[in-house]
Parts: sequence; C-alpha cells; structure tokens
Amino acid sequence: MSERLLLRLELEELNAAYAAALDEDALEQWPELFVADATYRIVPRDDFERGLPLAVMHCESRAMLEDRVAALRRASVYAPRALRHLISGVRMQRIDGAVIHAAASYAVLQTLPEELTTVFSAGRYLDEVVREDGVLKFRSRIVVFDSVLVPGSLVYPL
Amino acid sequence: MSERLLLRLELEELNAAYAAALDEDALEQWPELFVADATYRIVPRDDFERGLPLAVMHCESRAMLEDRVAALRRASVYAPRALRHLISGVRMQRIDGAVIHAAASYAVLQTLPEELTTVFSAGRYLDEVVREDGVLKFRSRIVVFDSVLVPGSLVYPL
Amino acid sequence: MSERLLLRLELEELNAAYAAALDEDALEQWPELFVADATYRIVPRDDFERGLPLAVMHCESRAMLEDRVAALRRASVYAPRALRHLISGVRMQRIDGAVIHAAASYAVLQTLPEELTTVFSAGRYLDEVVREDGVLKFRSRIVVFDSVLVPGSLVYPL
Amino acid sequence: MSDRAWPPGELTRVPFWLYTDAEVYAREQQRIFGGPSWCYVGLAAEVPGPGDFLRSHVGDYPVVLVRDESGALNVVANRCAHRGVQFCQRPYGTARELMCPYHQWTYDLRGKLRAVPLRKGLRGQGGMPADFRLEDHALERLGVAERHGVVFASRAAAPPSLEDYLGPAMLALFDRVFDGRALRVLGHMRQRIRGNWKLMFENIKDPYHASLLHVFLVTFGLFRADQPSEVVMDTTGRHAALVSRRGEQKASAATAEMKSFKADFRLRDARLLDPVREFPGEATVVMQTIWPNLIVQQQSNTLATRQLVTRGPDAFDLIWTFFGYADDDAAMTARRLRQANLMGPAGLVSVDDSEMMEFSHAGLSPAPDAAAVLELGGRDVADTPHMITETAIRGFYRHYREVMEL
Amino acid sequence: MSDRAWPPGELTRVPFWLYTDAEVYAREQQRIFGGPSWCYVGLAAEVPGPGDFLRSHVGDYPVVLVRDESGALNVVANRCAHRGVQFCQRPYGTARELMCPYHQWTYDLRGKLRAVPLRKGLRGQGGMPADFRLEDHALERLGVAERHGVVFASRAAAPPSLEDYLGPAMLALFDRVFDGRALRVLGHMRQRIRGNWKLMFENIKDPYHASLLHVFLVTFGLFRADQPSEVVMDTTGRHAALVSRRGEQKASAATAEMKSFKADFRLRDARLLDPVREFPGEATVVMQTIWPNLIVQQQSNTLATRQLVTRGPDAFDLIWTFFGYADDDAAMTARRLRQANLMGPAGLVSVDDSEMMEFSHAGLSPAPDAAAVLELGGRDVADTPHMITETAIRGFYRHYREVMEL
Amino acid sequence: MSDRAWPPGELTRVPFWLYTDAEVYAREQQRIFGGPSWCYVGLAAEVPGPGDFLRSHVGDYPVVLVRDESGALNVVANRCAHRGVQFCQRPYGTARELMCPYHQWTYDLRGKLRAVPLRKGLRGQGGMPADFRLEDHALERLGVAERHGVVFASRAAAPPSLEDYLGPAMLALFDRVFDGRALRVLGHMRQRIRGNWKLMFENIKDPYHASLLHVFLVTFGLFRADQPSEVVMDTTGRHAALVSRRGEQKASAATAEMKSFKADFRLRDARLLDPVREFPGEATVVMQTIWPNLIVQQQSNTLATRQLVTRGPDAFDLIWTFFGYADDDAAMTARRLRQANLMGPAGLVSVDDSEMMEFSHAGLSPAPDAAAVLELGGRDVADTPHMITETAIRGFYRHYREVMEL
Ligand code: FES
Ligand code: FES
Ligand code: FES
Ligand SMILES: [Fe+3]
Ligand SMILES: [Fe+3]
Ligand SMILES: [Fe+3]
Repeated sequence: MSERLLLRLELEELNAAYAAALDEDALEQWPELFVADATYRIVPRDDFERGLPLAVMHCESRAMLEDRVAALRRASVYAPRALRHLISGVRMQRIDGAVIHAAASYAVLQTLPEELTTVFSAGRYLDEVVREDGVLKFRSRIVVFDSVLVPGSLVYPL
Repeated sequence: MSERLLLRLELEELNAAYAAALDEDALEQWPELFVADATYRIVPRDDFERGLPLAVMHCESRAMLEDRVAALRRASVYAPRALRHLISGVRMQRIDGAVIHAAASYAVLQTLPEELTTVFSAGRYLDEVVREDGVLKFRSRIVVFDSVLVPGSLVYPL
Repeated sequence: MSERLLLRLELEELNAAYAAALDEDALEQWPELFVADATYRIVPRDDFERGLPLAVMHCESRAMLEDRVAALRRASVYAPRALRHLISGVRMQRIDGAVIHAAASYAVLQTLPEELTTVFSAGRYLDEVVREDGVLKFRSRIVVFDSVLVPGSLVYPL
Repeated sequence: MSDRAWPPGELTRVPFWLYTDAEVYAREQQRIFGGPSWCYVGLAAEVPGPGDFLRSHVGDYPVVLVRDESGALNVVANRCAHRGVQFCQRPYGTARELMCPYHQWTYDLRGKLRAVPLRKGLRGQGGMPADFRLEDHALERLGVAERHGVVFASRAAAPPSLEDYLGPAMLALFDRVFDGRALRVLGHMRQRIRGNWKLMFENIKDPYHASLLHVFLVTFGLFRADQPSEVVMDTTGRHAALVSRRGEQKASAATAEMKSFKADFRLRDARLLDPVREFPGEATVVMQTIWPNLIVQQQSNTLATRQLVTRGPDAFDLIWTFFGYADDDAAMTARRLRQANLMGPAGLVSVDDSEMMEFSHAGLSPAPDAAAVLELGGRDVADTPHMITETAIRGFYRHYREVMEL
Repeated sequence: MSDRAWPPGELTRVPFWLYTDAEVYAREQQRIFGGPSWCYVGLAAEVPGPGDFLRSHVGDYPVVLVRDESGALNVVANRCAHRGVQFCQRPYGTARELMCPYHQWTYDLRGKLRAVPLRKGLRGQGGMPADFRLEDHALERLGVAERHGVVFASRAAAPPSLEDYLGPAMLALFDRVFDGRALRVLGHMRQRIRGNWKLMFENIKDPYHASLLHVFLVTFGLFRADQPSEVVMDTTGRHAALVSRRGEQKASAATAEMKSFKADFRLRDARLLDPVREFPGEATVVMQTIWPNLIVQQQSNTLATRQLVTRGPDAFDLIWTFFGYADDDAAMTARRLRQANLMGPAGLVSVDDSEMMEFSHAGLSPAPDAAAVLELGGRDVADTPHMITETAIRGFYRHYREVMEL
Repeated sequence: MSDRAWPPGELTRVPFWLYTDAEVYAREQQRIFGGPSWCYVGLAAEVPGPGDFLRSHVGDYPVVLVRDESGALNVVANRCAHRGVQFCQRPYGTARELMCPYHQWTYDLRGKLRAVPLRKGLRGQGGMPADFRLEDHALERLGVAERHGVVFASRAAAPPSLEDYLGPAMLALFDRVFDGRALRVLGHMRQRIRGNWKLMFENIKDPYHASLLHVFLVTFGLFRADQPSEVVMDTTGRHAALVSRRGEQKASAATAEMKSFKADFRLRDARLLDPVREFPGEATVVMQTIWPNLIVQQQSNTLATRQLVTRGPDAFDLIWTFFGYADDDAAMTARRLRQANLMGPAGLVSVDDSEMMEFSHAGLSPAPDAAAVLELGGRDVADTPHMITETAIRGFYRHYREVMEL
C-alpha cells in the first residue's frame, strides 16, 4: 500500500486523538499532541484571507497550550457544555523535508445545558506535522473557521 | 501495515454498514451487525457520567433489536423522517482477549416533512466488538448522546 | 491488506478532493474529477424514490460541469458564502467490469455573511467510478438530498 | 399596522412595513388566501388514481388534495374534526380512506366522517352521546376547480368560476400551455426563501430586472428588453403575464446599457440551450402570475408551475412542479430536463432571483417606513407592448389595496 | 386574546387559540404556575445529602432545589438578587453555599444573602451604603411541600396544604406508588415537544386514545377499553387518574373496533414484557395527572414522574424521572429497566403520544378559531367506571377556565 | 411597555422588562441609535484607499462605510433607493461605484444616484417618467465624523460635533489611545451574545466585577480593587472610563475578599503577559465606554475597539477590531498578538464576561418585574477615585431614561 495512504491513516489517528482529548474532557492530553515549540492559532476565514496576523486563540508554544488548559481548569468561568468534533477529508498535501503539510475539514457541535445540540463551528485545519520518537505531532495547527461570528464564547480549543 | 490500522479500517466498515442500515431504511440489516447476546443502549451523557442504569433504548439481545425493528414496521405511529449519520474518529482503544474495545463520534441529522435538515443528536459510541465467522460484530454498543434533551421523538436507533 | 479496503481508501481520497475543490473555492478543479462523458445530478429524496427524472442540477457531460463553473464565476449573482463538506461512510458496493459502484453520506454546512454556520444539506452520494490513467474518476455521481426543501439558493454543487 | 401611513391610491410607492408586519400578514391570510380567490394546490396528474393524495397549502393553511373513487378531486383541511390532529403526514401517497391516527376517526375521500371507534361505547358504557351525528363532524372541505389538469381551491363560500376569475386574456395564455393535453410530471424543486411572498410576485411581474440582472437571459437573448415583448394583465391587475420572443447573442443599442451582456460568454455543451418551438405564435417565453399563489412558467421548453406557500411575513416556500406532456418524445423530455438547469434553487437564471428576494427582504426590513419606488413605464396600470415598465407590479398593488382595505 | 370567543361554561369545545396565543401563555404562567398551585420540582432522592442541588422549573420559571445542612429542602429562584444572573448553571451537584459568579454575592442553602464582597469598601472608599442590609437581598424563596419523597414548590404566598390540594381520592392513588418506601432514581429521559403543554395533559387524561393508537398496549392487553377500568378525579377536576387492569392478547368484541389490535404480533424476546404484581389491588396501571405540571406513571413495573416545563405556547419539555424502590432486588430493577423501553422519547408506546402531540399542534395552529370536540362519554364531568370517555379532559378545562377567568 | 412601572428618578433599581420588551427595543433604535448620537462604524484604516468599503451597522441598521475618490469618508444606508435591496453583500472590498444588482441602479461613492438603466426606454417605449430626477433617489446618507482614525456616523439631522458629544474628559482619554498616529489593523473577533446590548455596557462600566470574577486580572494584578484606580464620566453620565494601574501577584487585605485570587497560579509561558508601558501617565488600563455602541479597550498593550450591533432585545453582536500603530516594531506587534489571548470570544478574561452576560439575560428574562440593584458606591452619579462602585452604570441609566423618556 502506498506511503501516501499509510501516512493519511496516521494523520487520521492524530486527528482522532485530538478530537477525543477535547470532546472527552481529557484536555491535559491535548498539548501532548504538539511538539514543544508548536504554534496553534484559531483564525476567522475573512482575516485569514486578508492575511491579518491576529488570532482568536494564539499560542506560540506547547507551554501556552498548557496554560490554556490550566485556565480552563482553574481560572475561566463558563457554563458546562459538551463539544463534539467531526473531522473529515483528512489529506496529506506535501512533504517537505521532515515536515508533513496536511489539511482536514471539521465541524464542532455544541450542547449547552437544557438546550438542543447545535452547530458551533465549521472550517478547516491547516497543519504542519512532524514525527517525534516515531509518533506524529503537530508542529503547527491553524484552525480557519468559516463563520466570522462565534456563537457566545469559544471556551475550548476547536 | 500495522494490525492496529488495519483493524481500524474494519471498524470503520462496520460503522459504515451500521449507518447505512439505519439511514437507507434497511432496518432489518441492523440487528445482523450484532451477536445474538449483544446489548445495545442509548444513554444521555449526564446519566452515563452519574452511572445511572436507565437507558432511553435498552436492548439485552439481538432479539430485542429485532423486536424494535418489528415495532418500527408494524406498531409505532410517527411522521416520516430521513436520518443521516456522520461517524468520525473511529478508534480502537484496546484488545482484551477476543474483545475489541472501540469508540467513535457521531452526529445524526434529521429531516422532517416540509422542514429543513437539522442536527438531531451528537455523541459517541462505546463499543465492544468481536469476530464471528471472520466478520466483526457488536457485542455491545452504548450510544452516549451529548444533549440530555431529545428533539421530539427518538423513533429510530441512533 | 484486502483489495476492498484499499479501494475504499482511494475512494475516500477522491471524495476528499471533491470536497476540497468545492469548499476551498477551487471550483475549476471540480470537473477534473469526472470523466468527459460523466453525468452529475442533484435530486431530492422524494423524487428519487418516485423515480422522477428531474434534477435540481442536471449535467450530462464534464463540459456541462465546466459551464456550471463558468456561470458561477461570470454569470450568477449571489451573496458570498462558505460551504463545508463532511463526508462519511464511504463504501464500495460492487465492482461490475471497469465500473466501481460506491456510496457515501454527506453533510454540507453553510455560512452566510453576518450569520452563524447552519446545516445546509445532508444526504448521500451514489457513484459510478472508473479508473482513468490510473486515477479514479466519477463516471456518474447522483446526489440524493434528504430534505426536499433547499434553504435559499443552491449556488454551488453539493 | 393601524398607525402606518400609505396615501390612498398611491401605487408608485410601496411602504416596507407591508413586508414584515405580523398584522398585515394575518390579514393577508384571511382576506387574500382565505378569501374569494382561487389558490393553486397541484396538478391533477399528481393524483392520477382513486385514493391518490397530495399534501398542499392555501397560503399557509395545510390541505390535502385527494381524488375519490368517482375520480373527482377533493381538497380538505389537513385537520381532524375531533381534536385537530394534522392527520396526513405523508407528502403524497394513496389511501382508501382518511384515518386520523389519534383515535382513528375515519373519513371518506370526500372528507365525510364515516366511523368513530367505540362510538356506542362498550357494554352500555361510554361512547358518544345519543345525539352525536357523524354529519356534524366532517373535515373542512374547500371549493375545487380544475382546468386542463391544473387544480385550484378556494376557502370562500361562493367563489366565482375559475374562468371568470382569470378573465379572457389570462385564460387564453393559461390555455396556451394547458391546452388540454395530458400532463406528465417530471419532478419537483422546493426552496425556502427568507423574504416576504409579495417579493416573488413583484419579481415575476417585473420584466425590467430580467434584462439587467440575468447574464444568461441577456447574453443568450432568452429574454431581453430589445426583443418584441409585451406585458398583459386582467382587468383587475391581479393577474399578469410577461410575453417575449427569443433573440440572439449579439450586441445592440440596448445591450450597451446592460452590464450583464457578455458577448464572449460561450457554453461548452450547447445542449443546455437548444430550444425548439412548440407553441403557436411567436412568443418563446410566457411568464404568467395568477393571484394569489401561482406562477406558470414557460421559458423555451421548460414548463413549470410555481406555488407560493407563505411561512409568516419573513419567509415563503416556492414549490416548482416541472412537467411536460404525455405525448412528449424522448428528445423533448431530455430537452426539458436540460433546460430545467435554468430554473429552481440551482437555476442558472433563478438563483439570481432567489438571491435578490433575500437581499430585498434584508434591505427593507430595517426600514419599515421607507418605500419602494415604482415609476418605470409611467405611474399607471395598463398593458404595454414592451417590457421597460413596472406597470404589472402597480396593478398587483392596486388590487392588493382593494382586497386588504389598506 | 381579548377578542376571542369561548361561550361561558362550554366544556365540549376547546378553541384552538388557547394553544398558541402569547397572552394566554403569559396569563397561564402568572395564574396557574405562578398561582396557588403545587408544582412538582423533583424527587428528594435526587438531593439525598446536605448541599445537594438540582436545577428545576416551575412552569418556565427557573429554580434550584437544594437540601440544606439541616436536611430540609429549599426551592429558590435561580436568579441572583444583585443583578439577576442565573447563578446556578450545573444541572445538579453539591455545594456548601450558593455563590453568584459575577460579583460573588454568596447565599446560604436557604437562600439568605450571607456575604457581599467589598461591601465595606477599601480604605474607607466605596462599598455599599451604610443602610444596606443583607436581609433585604435574599434569593426569592418558594413554598416547599414534600410527601413520601416527592417535592413540590409553590410561588403563592399562602398555598393550601399539599394533602388538601390533592384531595382524598388523588392522595390515596399518590400514596399507592409513593408509599413511604425510600426511592431509588434509575435515570432520566428528556424531550422537547413542539406542542402546547396542555396537549400533554389531554393525552394522559384521555383513555380513549390508548385503546386505539397504541399497538403495544392494545395488542398485549396492557391497557384496553375492554378491560376493567375507571377514571377518577378530585372534586375540582384538575387532577385525575386512569386506572386499569392488564388483559391478554386475545380478540374480543372491542378489539374488532381497534385497528391497532394485531393478534399475530409477537415479541422475540419476551423479557420486555414480564410484569409482576407489586401493588395491592387489581390495578396494573395507574396514570395520574396532578395539576399543573406532573404526571405519575405506573404501568406494570415501570414507574416514573413526568414533569412539564413550558417553553412558550408552542413547546414544552417533558422530563421523565424513572425510579424504583431502595429495596428492589436485581431482578426487579432489571425488569423496570426493560419495561422502560415502553416509555420516553423512544418508548414503544410513548413515541405514538409525542408524535400525536406534535401532529395536534401542527394541525390546530393554522386554525385558531376552530375547536376541539370533547363529547365522548357525555358532556359532563364525573368519575366513570370505564375508559370510553373524555370526562377528565372536560374536568381539566372546567378548572382551567375558573383559574384563567376565560 | 406602557403598563410597566419604573419610579421616576430611580437609578438604584433597573427593571428587567427593559432587557426583553420589544417596544423598548424599537424605541431604543429610534431614539438612541437613530437619534442625535454618534455611533462607531469602523476605523479609517480599514478603508485606506479610494473605493474601499466596509459593511457596518448603526444599532441594527445596516450601513456601508466607503471612502470616495477625494479621500472623504461616507456612510450610506445599505438599501437601494429603488426597491430596497441590500445591495452590498461583501463584508469589505473596493469598488469604483455602488451598483445594486437587481436593476443596476448605480450610485457614486457619495451615494448619489448616477445611472438608471433604460431610463429613457427603448425606441421611445417605456423608461422613467420625464419628470423623474436622479437627485430625488440618492442612497440615505448619514452624518460622518472622524477623529484620529476612528469613524462615527449619525442618523440625526443636526448632530453635535463629536468633540462636544464626547466632552473634554472623555475626549482626553480618547486621544490618549487615538493620538493621531496612523493605526494598523491587526484583525477582528466577532461574537453573538444571547443577551440584551445594555448588559455589555453595564459590564464595562462595572469595575466591581473585575476584581472578583476574573481570576486572570485578579491573580496577575492586571486590574484589581486594591490598585490605584478611578471612574470618570462625562457630564451626562452616558460615557465613562475605568482607569487603573497594574499591581503584582501578591496577597493583600483586598485579595482576602477575592475568591478569584490564586497566589499559586503561574504561567508556563510568561510571554503571554509581558506588558511594556507605552502611554504617558501611570494608568496601565483604560476601558472607555462611548454611548451608545462603542467600547475602547486599552489593557496593557492590547488595544481594540468593540462595536455593539444589536440583534433584537435578546442578542447583540460584539465586533472587536484589534489594532496597533503603524510605527510598532515587530516585538510590540508580537506582544499585542499574545496579549489578545486575554480578549475576545476565547479571551482568558473576556470569556468570563460573555458568559456572565448570557447568564444575566437567562436569569432576568423570566422575571420582567424584578429589578437589578445598583447601590454599590452610593446611590448617586459622580466620578470616584476608586472602583468599588456602580456609579457609572447609574450614570448610564440616568441618561438612558432621559433619552428614552422612561
Ligand atoms: S384527534 Fe383525530 S381522531 Fe381524535
Ligand atoms: S449579579 Fe450576582 S453577584 Fe452581581
Ligand atoms: S432594487 Fe436596486 S436597482 Fe432595483
Ligand atoms: Fe428573474
Ligand atoms: Fe398514550
Ligand atoms: Fe470583565
């Protein structure tokens, strides 16, 4: 079987682990999917296309991801909610040196207390992935969300 | 290719068959994806986390699944509806003896007469899968849905 | 690994390319996924089940797909929108000669200016796929959408 | 509503509160859709046999169109006479009787109540009072009129005949397409437009936009101001038709004013547009609007009825039923199916219109006291031998004001 | 509302505007749910220990049920006395105090305001005025009544005792299931029904439909018109109970009239239906409706409370809390869990009901001036020794009209 | 609304019906956003060149901000003068003219109608009446005021000058951030909050909550009651600013009262918080609220305008435009981008606020006749040298009552 297809299967595993960490309240496992100097940014589609540098969530290191998790656990005040990631169309785009450039589409469904499940966000992941001790990890993930508008608060990473 | 990835591909096939049986009105094929003494339960997230034993749908055998199908065909009165499963993040969690422990995320979209398509339910599948005559089948599937609230009626299995 | 699973992986790649072309505004790449004499039709579930011949979008050749793209670029007037495909349950159904019969479920989420992301359409793909110069291409794709009702305009192919 | 201003007789200004006010909407349901009008409910060909039924609407009022054993067409409210259940949930189908699932009260195909289970009670206990009469609990029946396979319903006690209602001019154009030949239903398209229903009528009574908005019509000369055209109405102005003749893709004095004319735009597969003449006379397109909920579309060889189902002041469903004739050959059917690409929610032409209606509603909603300007082609209401006019929209509102007493 | 007609004393017709009118809904919240009634808010077993709390509702009014250190139950509005924040967001849990997150005003488990941060200011600057008294800013407290583990709340100043409110007949049936034994909560089901809340009461006060609509009940003789049954009410008619006895799956004079009787319908796994008698007397099913928001379900061995939470005129949430007794053995618990398949949003029986309520609302909404017909079993309000009657629905509306002054 | 009570002059109680009543909302649009106020519509830097445009809102009224060839800024209603189409659908862009797609009426960048296709008809047929004048059909133009790169619009005929409108105190603080240097837009955040728009102003006029709710502010001393602070208002009380100075992460008498102070909370990557002083004076944070739709945020080095777009009584959009200065070096830009983590829909600080606003609306909606209590720091309206006060909220409602005549 082709290297390409095999790599895609591994990328799908990485994405499944990513989604599970966020959806099953295993937030502490989420930063472990990134390398130490990884960047993670959530950007609205319009600004991304205009090339504006701001991000709704802007992390320049795994430590910053860990600070995000710490804040979610100890600092921020928010209503309990359930999130559900659906990730589709995972694809490897090109390999350049040690870096695998990949992309995927996502949707996140949200359920708030006493409410029905609704679409919270949809968009795409633009990734740079590297192999660390044989395991694929994110060196960079940019979440480009289709809506410029966030319904309420963006409590958890997308 | 690793045993793990291969198994995941088979689990994805099982889930695809599961979704197709429910979405394409091939309900009679749905129980065939379970072993004879399989259990099938649909549980709201809150109760699942509290460890309460009740299920919205509670089947203790394939025969009970067949009774569900029979009821849908001959007994229950409900408006026609189209359901659409999206299953994502299928993952094998561990193998213990003959039993494969797996999980996946799902969303079900519903379309009622003269209405637009809406999100009906989202959540996760917690599965125990075994091989019967070389084919993977559910020994247990627990559907944990994120919303505690069902919009209208839960006519079909999730 | 089985021929069947391998073929499914290729079909998933084809679907991922299809979704990316439509979601990332690479419309010109979309017809290239079809053979020259391909047909493409979008049909509401009710009419499909009744066997009525009309289609909401009805193309009898790749050239007609190209005309659709040209119209989107130069003729039609519509509000900007972001679409996001989620494709799940890709499955090969049978091979008959050179033709691979396949199916998949899809959901398309839409985001309009100053609005939140909503479910635009859900349904299934019924495909005939052939290999052209080693690459899988659609000989026929029928999009059967679950809702008989389209919210607003169906600007882009589904 | 009460405190809203609209100068009596004013037809060149249409205040925007008409499109969003809940009271106006309620009055429209009562006086227009619930009044002495004929509302399209479907094609007879959709219910060819005894017991065949189809869910439909009169305004936003749910009804069922059903053919009885005698072959006659009936239209009944989709509401059980017992406790109001919307008994018919399937969009179409075939039934021997109409049974409400809740308590199984059973009606015949004319809507007469035939059976009430346990009506006499059991062992002398319970059941309906002795003076309970089945005749008193039939389904609400609407008036029905069919002409050449097109079915209309009316909630009025004594509606006029459909022919008088249409008037000679409209009847002639109606019979042009519905000439008595058996119809063949090709399929349906349905869309929910986030706009007031009146915007749909304005759009089809407005030939002006067609020459400007639609690149496809203008570029390929399917409908363009510089072609022989006319606007025809009935005497009340409530019905109208835009009639025109196909031209070519060549520049003209007029196209200079049309930003949408693209001389270099070519189709790679020309089969999309290979119309053949099939109706007597020169006209290649006739778009007819029949008050208050029907549009009859004949553009080249694509034929359809478009039914409006109102969904509150801010939305309506547009239901397209495409048809041909039972005697069409395969080539003609293929042609109709290809040309259908121009129409519907994904129509190469119609997308422009559904988008415009949503843009209109979004634009007018925040400004209820502003108004539309309707001065093109003068300020009166009269048939015209050209299409550079909004006269048919003025005609529509002249009648609207009368019926609504606004 | 004002201009709607409903002949005084009329109980055999229920006008449909009652189900959709916003003013009617507002008055219901005020006079019924906000009035001198007892609204179910939960089971004591859900908050077994000190500090255990549960979010609940009185009509659509959000409250918190919380047990204090003394073991007493308190019901307080879920609204901070400072600036209105809905301070409790977790559906259930345990807390030592009730703290509003916005400015950390802190209340004890009885709702008394205990602490206002920076109340005295800092360095002599700011803070609350000298005459600010904590006592003036407690959470709104509701009246609380508990009987055998079932908790009710009232917003009225001086509600009657729960026992007087229920009356002897209803109290006896209530105590039949809630006999003082400790309850064990098995789990919950929740569904949002797109219909008016009154349709739910009509449904459970309507034994007629059960014999016709529900294939499962009829076929397996769980509840059927030809079995010994009765309808019991309190003196006001606001509360009621349907009482019946299980029969078998065999045809009878009655089943002939029941299209839903399917003699050949068999279960492949009979464990779904293997009820054992557990209550004194012959009755195998008692469905009790307690004004204005509770249904107590005892069908074979499946026991549940059903709470109504209104969500505007057009929707309500139905919250099912299934329970058994602390002394149930494993077999009985297994039996209750299996029989729960009959109930809830996926219930082999209840699905029919939730669908009917949505069909009803869809059917009646477009016709506010039409009305339901309630003549089964006569036109009066009286207990009956059979179930072929709508008397309990008439009783409900007799009381409803009184309270609503409609 | 009419029948609602609010004692004249009462500023320590704000009745909750103000936040949900549709009539109140309509009057707000008319008197506040549509009245003699200056509403923020965007930054000049977003439309740097001729023809650059940006969709924006005044209250819920859609407008377009566009720079014309002369470099002047124009604000026009996004509504075609012909039949109301919302002609501008792209959120931003560049155009040589404003053309409505429906009939291609074309306006210049000042909103003047320049061309009406087929206005003269064709071959002497149709077209506009002879007396139709383009001048009579311009787009609605709003008043425009720009100061140091910030653009405001007014629907009033003769609004005051922006400087008089702000008053000297507010102007000085405005000019502190907008000092005339060229601005660089870094990006946007947008969120839809399910709460009434007034809750957003209350939140930013409320220094009390900051010391209690926000773990990040309190723990890292970014904004805390025990630090030198003041509340400043204009003479009307409609505008206000909270001014404070950064402290350290150490306990104090005050932190004892702050449950949110967490001495042990440490950042693993300290770059998130490494502010440098960039403005004259001691203040490290100035949060300014400018009636009726703007918040100017300067917290450490993160700068943003926050625009309120109302979406009915129960929701509003909050649009954050983050900026720096054209002369920022890379390090400063990086700093601003990192500190932006504190703000917006995912802000380590702001999430608390957006959640509180939704909790507030959820809490107050079911109790229209209850009221908020505003007694902190006394019952008057006056600048204070500390932040343990709700005086700025009282000031807001004093002006609100005047303008709304409530
Ligand atoms: S509601 Fe139709 S039979 Fe009772
Ligand atoms: S709103 Fe609850 S403490 Fe202020
Ligand atoms: S509506 Fe704008 S040009 Fe006609
Ligand atoms: Fe058009
Ligand atoms: Fe029932
Ligand atoms: Fe804050």
